[in-house]
Amino acid sequence: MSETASKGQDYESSLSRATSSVAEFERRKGLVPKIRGALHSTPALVPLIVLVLSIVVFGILLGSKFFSPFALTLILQQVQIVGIVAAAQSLVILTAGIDLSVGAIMVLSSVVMGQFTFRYGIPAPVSILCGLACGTLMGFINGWLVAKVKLPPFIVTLGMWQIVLATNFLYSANETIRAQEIEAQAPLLQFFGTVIALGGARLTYGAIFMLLLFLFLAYMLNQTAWGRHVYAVGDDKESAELSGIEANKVLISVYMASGLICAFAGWALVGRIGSVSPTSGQLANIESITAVVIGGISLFGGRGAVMGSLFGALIVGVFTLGLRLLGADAQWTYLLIGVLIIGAVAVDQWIRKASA
Amino acid sequence: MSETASKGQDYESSLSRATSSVAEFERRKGLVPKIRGALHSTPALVPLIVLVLSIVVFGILLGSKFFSPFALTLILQQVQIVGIVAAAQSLVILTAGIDLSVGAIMVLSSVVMGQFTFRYGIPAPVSILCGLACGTLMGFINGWLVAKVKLPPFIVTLGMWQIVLATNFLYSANETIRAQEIEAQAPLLQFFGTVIALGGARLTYGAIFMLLLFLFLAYMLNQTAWGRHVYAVGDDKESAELSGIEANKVLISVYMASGLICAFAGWALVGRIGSVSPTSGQLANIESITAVVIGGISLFGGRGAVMGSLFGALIVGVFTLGLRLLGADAQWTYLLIGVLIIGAVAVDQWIRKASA
Amino acid sequence: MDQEGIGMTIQPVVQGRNIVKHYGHVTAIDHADFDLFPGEVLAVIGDNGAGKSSIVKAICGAVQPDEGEIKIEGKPVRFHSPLDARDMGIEIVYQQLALSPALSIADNMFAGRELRKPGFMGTVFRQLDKKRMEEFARQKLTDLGLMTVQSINQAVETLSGGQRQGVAVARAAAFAKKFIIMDEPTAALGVKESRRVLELIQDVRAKGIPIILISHNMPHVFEVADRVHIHRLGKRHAVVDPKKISMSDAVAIMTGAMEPPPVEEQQLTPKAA
Amino acid sequence: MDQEGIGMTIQPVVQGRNIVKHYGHVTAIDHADFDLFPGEVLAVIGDNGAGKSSIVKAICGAVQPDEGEIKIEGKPVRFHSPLDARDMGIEIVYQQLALSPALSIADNMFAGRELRKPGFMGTVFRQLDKKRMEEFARQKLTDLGLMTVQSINQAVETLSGGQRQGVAVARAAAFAKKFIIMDEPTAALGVKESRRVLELIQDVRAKGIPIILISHNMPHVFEVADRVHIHRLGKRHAVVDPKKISMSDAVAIMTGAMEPPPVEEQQLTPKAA
Amino acid sequence: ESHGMATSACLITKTDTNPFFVKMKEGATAKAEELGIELKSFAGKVDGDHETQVQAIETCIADGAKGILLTASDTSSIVPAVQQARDAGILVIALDTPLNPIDSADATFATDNFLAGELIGKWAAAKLGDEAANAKIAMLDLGVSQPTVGVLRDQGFLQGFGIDLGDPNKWGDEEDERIVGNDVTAGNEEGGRKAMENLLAKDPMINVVYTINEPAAAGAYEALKSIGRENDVLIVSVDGGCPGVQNVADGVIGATSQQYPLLMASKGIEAIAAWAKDGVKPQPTEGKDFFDTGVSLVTDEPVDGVESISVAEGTERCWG
Ligand SMILES: Nc1ncnc2c1ncn2[C@@H]1O[C@H](COP(=O)(O)OP(=O)(O)OP(=O)(O)O)[C@@H](O)[C@H]1O
Ligand SMILES: Nc1ncnc2c1ncn2[C@@H]1O[C@H](COP(=O)(O)OP(=O)(O)OP(=O)(O)O)[C@@H](O)[C@H]1O
Ligand SMILES: [Mg+2]
Ligand SMILES: [Mg+2]
Repeated sequence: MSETASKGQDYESSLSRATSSVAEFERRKGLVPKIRGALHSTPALVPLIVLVLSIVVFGILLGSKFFSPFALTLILQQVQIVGIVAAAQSLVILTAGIDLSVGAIMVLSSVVMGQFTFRYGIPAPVSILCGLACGTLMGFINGWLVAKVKLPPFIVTLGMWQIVLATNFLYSANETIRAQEIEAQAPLLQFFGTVIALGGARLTYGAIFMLLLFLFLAYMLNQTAWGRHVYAVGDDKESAELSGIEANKVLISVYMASGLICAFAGWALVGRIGSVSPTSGQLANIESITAVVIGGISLFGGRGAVMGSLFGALIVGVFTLGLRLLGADAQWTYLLIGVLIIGAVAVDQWIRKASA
Repeated sequence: MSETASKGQDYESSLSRATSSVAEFERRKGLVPKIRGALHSTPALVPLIVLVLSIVVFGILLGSKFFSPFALTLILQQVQIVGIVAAAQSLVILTAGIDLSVGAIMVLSSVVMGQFTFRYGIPAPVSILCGLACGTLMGFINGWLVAKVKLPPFIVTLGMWQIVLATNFLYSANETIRAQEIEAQAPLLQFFGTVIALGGARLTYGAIFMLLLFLFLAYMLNQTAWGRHVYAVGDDKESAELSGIEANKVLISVYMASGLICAFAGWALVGRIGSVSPTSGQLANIESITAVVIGGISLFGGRGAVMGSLFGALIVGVFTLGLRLLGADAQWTYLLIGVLIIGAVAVDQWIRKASA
Repeated sequence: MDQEGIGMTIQPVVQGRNIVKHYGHVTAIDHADFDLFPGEVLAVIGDNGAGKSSIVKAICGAVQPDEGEIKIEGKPVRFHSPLDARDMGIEIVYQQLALSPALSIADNMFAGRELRKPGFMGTVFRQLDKKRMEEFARQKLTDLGLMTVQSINQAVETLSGGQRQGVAVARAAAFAKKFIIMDEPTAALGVKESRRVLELIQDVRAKGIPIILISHNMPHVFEVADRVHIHRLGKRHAVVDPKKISMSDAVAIMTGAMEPPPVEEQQLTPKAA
Repeated sequence: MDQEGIGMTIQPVVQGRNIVKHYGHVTAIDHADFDLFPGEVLAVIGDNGAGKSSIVKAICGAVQPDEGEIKIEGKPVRFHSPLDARDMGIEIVYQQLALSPALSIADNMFAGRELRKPGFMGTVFRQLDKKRMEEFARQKLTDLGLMTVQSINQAVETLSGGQRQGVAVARAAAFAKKFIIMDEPTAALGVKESRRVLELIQDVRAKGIPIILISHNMPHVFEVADRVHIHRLGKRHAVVDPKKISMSDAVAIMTGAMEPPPVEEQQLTPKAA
Repeated sequence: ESHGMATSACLITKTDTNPFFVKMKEGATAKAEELGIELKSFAGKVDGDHETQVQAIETCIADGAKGILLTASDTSSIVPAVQQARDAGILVIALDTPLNPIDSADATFATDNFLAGELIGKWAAAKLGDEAANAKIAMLDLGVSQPTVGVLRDQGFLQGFGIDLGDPNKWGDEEDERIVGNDVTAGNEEGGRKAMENLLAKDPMINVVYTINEPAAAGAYEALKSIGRENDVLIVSVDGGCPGVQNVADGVIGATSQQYPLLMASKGIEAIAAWAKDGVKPQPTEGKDFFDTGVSLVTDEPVDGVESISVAEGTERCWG
């Protein structure tokens, strides 16, 4: 029976004559379908549109006060820390996880960089490497607990948050290392604070680093196998494993990358605030998650584009600066930012729906 | 062909003789399979075991200082606010949502109760009703945005958190209403603070309310159609809708219930701290989520038992008090609680695995 | 394709005209028509991806068509969700089953129409009658020959593929009033269980409830169908009478190996009563 | 059931003995045996819930059995995850397909063994060769007759039921080295597409790679199988030769309507070569 | 927009939920209105939210403000941002909390928090008399991150009480037997109650309670009340807000150190107005490196050797 089988049931006799052309339908033409297509294939486009819209609106309301190279690059600077952390957060959220320890890891890494240099007199470059290693290690612990012990990421990173933050306070003895000292003795720590002035625009290396980081991650996620695995694991871990992806390795690598990026954020933080301050970054987790979600990445994993998080962070930055310049006072600003966060995502949802 | 069909393919001829007994296998007997069965059918049992274990361990370490009616009921009192809020949070998380606005709703409701009584001279019972209505309304807005506008719960409640908190500060002008005034003029506001002393045990109405609330919710979730729908919506909203559940109504009802419970938490808060203070409850969201997750409810919705959240809250309470009594200082306690949160959930996971 | 000229008085239960649905670049339904008449079993056959599931989803409101109109018993309808359809007594077995994985068999079977305890506990405390629901569920599954289900409290995600499908079929059959749509109801079923589903379809028809049956199993289709709707490339390609056409011709039309018969020879309405 | 006496020199590719798996109160595998020999197509048939999927999952490491031993080519193995099995060249088409819904067809097909661009971009920047992967995926689907897939970049969740199954089958067939397990590969497929899968199975066998085929479709089973393993109530109930037994007897044994033949008449090993 | 016309000023506080800063803002707003200055106020989201303060300073620069009133969350880390503002020609005045180093700001209008703590410490010691040697003290602090104000008040109290400080830059390292323990309160009633309960469970015979502020004191009082010990324990606190002073009157708090945020803020606005008009900077108080807006002990049970004002007087000067 194995040779030249009697082609099954008799009703299948006509199958050999079945057409073998691929189904073709006329493509709908015109601008609208084109835009829809673009929105579909580039998920980060939607937050980008919201971002541009909000810049335009504030530009109209505030004129040159807002719509100046100075103010616009200021937003980049103000957003850089949250932005870098949001990049780390995006990776974790894409795997259907969440990282509440980002802020703590960032601060501890910067404290390590500072204290190693000043308390133990280790050369700054070595201290910086130690700080980066420290962040990566914290990330590894997170990843190991999530992947191997199979604990929920929320709990793991919540616990790590407390542990790392307390370690940070205990280790640093709550002492700030002052900017003047750093400038004098280890200016490398402030590297990311270096300013490039172009006319009114003032870019810092930190802001540039953030932009490059996002481009790099976008490349990694879209163009390499690792990136596809990150999406697959976040989409459905079990299916990913069944279909041959080493889900645990991917998870651990993602949390390590997150830790490393947070450590870079810690370095950038020294550049931004000048000093090494153990009390910074307390809101980094909630702010980074906000940026990621506004950027259109699903908290359930597997869906969204990392560039969206950059736009998400910038949207919040634009709102904050814009509202402040409009003269809203602090509580009103918080209230309005609350409204606008919901509004931004509602617009995002609406654009998606209209383009479906 | 519609009448007395010619019983299909010829190979099916024997089907009428097929056995029609239901498959039976010998049940495995003995204690271990029994325990396993119980753990399987009662998901809240695992955090309960962890809770009992931790009480026993601290009892051994600390003796009668901890293992006294006084200390044990003190934990109940300390946990009551987080516990009530965790009940609300559980409902939302069971629907695969998250409610970051719980703390803000709680505080605003208590402020409404207080200010309506003292600023406008409205009788306390009416003010309390207004406070409860206010919480329910906030919940309704959350639910409406999640269900109808289809925004992610994280974003909706993050926005509401900021909005409600800012409203709270703007409305209350950050003014505390002092315990002594409330005691004199509207003691009903402090109702939940009433203490029942039984020997060394000191129970408050608030703690009793918390216990009753959990029992009530457990009944609702397991024994009514609404409860099954909550699980179905959280499990897979699309399937639930396709199979005929009014998912949006369920979602809105859940967020409203959450708002109402938070308002009750606000009332209980007045009982606990005596005064009406607009700055309370800032950590209620993270603490309630922690309790829920330690209690074994999945952040992805649809899995877990509400009683677990009660045990989750108590586990954190036991650790906190136990560690303080062991003499750990504030920073170390903070660190150790991080370790123990991870540890508790790891034990939980291990028991589940061993019983699989 | 007008049918007014032929059947005259028979009003279709479902009438769809010119239905279109695009997903981005993908065309799932391409100006398709659809008719279901009272008391009949209408089989829908077609290649994978022809658009069979899409068109029945459009009919029951699970998908919103871009164009076209749908009438139920002569009245134009626009369902916004499958709930609207269910309220009219329309039940559907989805190809992807639409079960809640973590819930038990009984919970799934009764989703949205749970039974409450009689008396005080039911009316005031709204307590569910779990026992009655479990018995009912067990009975329905046994009727389908699914005797290997060991515990009726098993979560659906722990059932075998065929057992799951049985739960979905049993649910639809138990509750339908107007008509039932079954999207490949026997795909995962065993020989014995498939046979029971075919019997069930005939029972339902005997009660006067029409059925839309999507299936790739030609012998099954030709056994139970009154008319066969052949779907091809998003369109209704032809409607044939299974008693007049051979299986092999039907397959040939379906796969594009043969031209469909001219409209006048098609079976666009049931034979005049 | 010793088989050493009969076949003598033929070493089975897979040999499972006394495999047991409980889930809480549910017994999915109840001391089952299993044998697959080189170059054969072994069909596994049985009622819904008989434990067919469970036993093949136990073989490929997707499920950890409670008891029993499994040998691959004579060596006892204990796979901790399906990855271990895949590394040995074992491919499996799961009944629940195991695809990542949000990813594209090509991404799913190449999950875990992506192709990189040639040269610098591939080795240093590790860039994927998307074009090559898409072409390959498109080719494989067309080979299966799934010509209705309109865009190869569609997410798998937007595919029709049959198209999804096609992706899973194509993936397994393309990459297997040692043997392939197919759990109801044609359940959702159309007439034409099913036929292509049967042809594919024969092609694979012709290359000397053995196949385990689980199916409820008796004509298909009897067409391609060399031996038929009948599973019943969690056990291997009998193994028969499809050339010697009638379909109707096989169905009768499978459903419990008939006693299995005595062991010496069964086909526990392939005919001596 | 009207900018360029009116002088504009910024007020940046640690948070704007703490009544202390709310009052500070009220004082600034009232004065600004009076002098025709346009005032924008900013605040961190939580105590210690340093980033938001940096952003606020940048925003003020972008906005073209003439002066900034600042209560810094992180007194040394904020310095580079302050320098940037001063470079842009903005007058920066530190309110309540001096920067580190103090001359990083153009001027400082502050209370001496250490002194505020010292006053209540001395008062408590004097009140107990000889019993002070056997006191059992609960220390209810602000947060685990040990913000400077909290540390200064805590250490001031201990100094006043006569306890060896260890490292004066942090709390919790003291070895004196009399300290039952430190716990954190987040400066509100809820935290105050819980921290008090924890310490009471550790040692139910506590008889002196230091609290970081009056809300925490009110919470601690509730905890004591629930076990019936509210009358045998001495609670001391810092701030001097109206509810706090009222609590002193009601016997909830024994004594509190009163500060004057309204005064700081209105002085600050005046200074900015002067700077905008004539370019003059304010001068510090004689003999100090900052302008001291003063602190007074409020109690109705004065003790020898500690200067205090009555509750009536405190009520007159209270701020919220
Ligand atoms: N949500 C969606 N997004 C994009 N394309 C879709 C979506 N749903 C369906 N399609 C496409 O529409 C076409 C028709 O799909 P449909 O599921 O209706 O096919 P079908 O005839 O039921 O096939 P099968 O027999 O395999 O179930 C397919 O090409 C499919 O890829
Ligand atoms: N994770 C699980 N938990 C509990 N029971 C399970 C689980 N997986 C499978 N079962 C049970 O084990 C039995 C065998 O299931 P299995 O999927 O192997 O059947 P099958 O023979 O493949 O059936 P089908 O032909 O319907 O696919 C069924 O009764 C099923 O309910
Ligand atoms: Mg289909
Ligand atoms: Mg199966």
